[in-house]
Amino acid sequence: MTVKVRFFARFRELFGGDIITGISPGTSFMGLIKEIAGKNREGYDAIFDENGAFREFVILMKNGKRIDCTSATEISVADGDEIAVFPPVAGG
Amino acid sequence: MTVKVRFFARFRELFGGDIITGISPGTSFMGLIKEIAGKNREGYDAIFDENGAFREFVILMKNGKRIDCTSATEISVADGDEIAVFPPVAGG
Amino acid sequence: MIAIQTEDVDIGQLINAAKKRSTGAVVVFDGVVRDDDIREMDLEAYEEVALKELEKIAVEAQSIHNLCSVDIIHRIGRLAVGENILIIVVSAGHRKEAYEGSRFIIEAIKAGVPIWKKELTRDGSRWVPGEHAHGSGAVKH
Amino acid sequence: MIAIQTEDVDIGQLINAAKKRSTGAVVVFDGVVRDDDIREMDLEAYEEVALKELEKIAVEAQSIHNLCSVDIIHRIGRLAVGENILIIVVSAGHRKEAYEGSRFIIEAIKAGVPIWKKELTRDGSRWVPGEHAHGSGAVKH
Repeated sequence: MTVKVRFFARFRELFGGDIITGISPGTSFMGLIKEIAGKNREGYDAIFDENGAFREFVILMKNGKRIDCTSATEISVADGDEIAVFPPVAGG
Repeated sequence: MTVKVRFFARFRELFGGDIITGISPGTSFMGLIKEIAGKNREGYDAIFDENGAFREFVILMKNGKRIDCTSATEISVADGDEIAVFPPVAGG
Repeated sequence: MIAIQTEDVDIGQLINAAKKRSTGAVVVFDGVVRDDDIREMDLEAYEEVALKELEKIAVEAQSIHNLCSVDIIHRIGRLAVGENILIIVVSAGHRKEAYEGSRFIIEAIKAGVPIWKKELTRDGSRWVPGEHAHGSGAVKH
Repeated sequence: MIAIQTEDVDIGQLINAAKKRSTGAVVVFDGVVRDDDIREMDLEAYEEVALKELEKIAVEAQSIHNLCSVDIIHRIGRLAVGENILIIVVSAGHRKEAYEGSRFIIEAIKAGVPIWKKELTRDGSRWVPGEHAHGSGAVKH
């Protein structure tokens, strides 16, 4: 089972863009991001606060749809999912 | 003493554009327009109502500045003045 | 550029010229002859006065809305459906100023600049009524 | 035309193509790289998602504001001061719809489309903070 995790903007600079990773069944959205972010202290701190919760400004998507940060522990990821993590948008 | 009276849009069609006319000293704005308009029944009716007052929508200018219709009897015209009479504007 | 003229203008060129170092937003308004069952439109202006009023409106808009630049070109004469009637190009540091400045200008033109339009239909013609259908007895300007 | 691309576009051509028989007003918004003491700007998008969101915004704007046509071109990559970042061209029967439709689109883009800008200054770089600096915990979309 593999998923693609995409980081953008400042997070891309910290994590290096797209990461394709194997996951075990039942892995939560939150669990997946923590596992990846845990390998990079600066990146982890950019995304999570001191209590291990997503920082308020972090935006999450699963297959192009926004996911509420507060439900990230309940939502699990499945084979082939595309997960995106990014800071506030600034287009226009 | 001569003044130039300019009609625009529908009024131009009725009166034929610019009219240069001699006036006697002390002629009022209202008097001047009535004199010119009096020669053209349809034109007169387009500008004046049944009581001989300017129709509400008529716009008057003297030398490029708007004149309040209600003061047209008090304002006199002087040699070289440019008077304009036109319907509501519709530019843009 | 503030002008009343029969010729069309190159909007792309106006946009390029409107960009200053401090420009973050350019807004263009292009008023077009709409096919309200008409063949053509005939535009007439009290030119000297209309030009002065456009210049006054441009200065006001620039100062009120903090614009980097203002262009207003109002065409007169015979125009076909789809042709440009009025082109307003404004630039500003930020989008809010640019949109509001542009809107300020078009509303001021509609309200008070002595220009008239006649629609030429299949069987005749009709003068376009102004949006502010009151004469000097009612208008504050 | 709805696109996210590195190339610039010809705004004059877009305006001409935006004119339909029922068009009375075209409004163009052109977002430009402003010289906030920067050399250049680097733009990045979550392209597939951003494109879909631009398409959704265009459809919404068209229906809410009764537009004849909508074009949105958002550029990405490296842009110099004065270059076009975002071009929105809308046409409508009347000016109110055109202005409001245009404004609706830019505000929706600023609020939710996954695109980011990095300003390259003389001594480094900085990410432009979004105007809506909240993540999914706070945003309704």
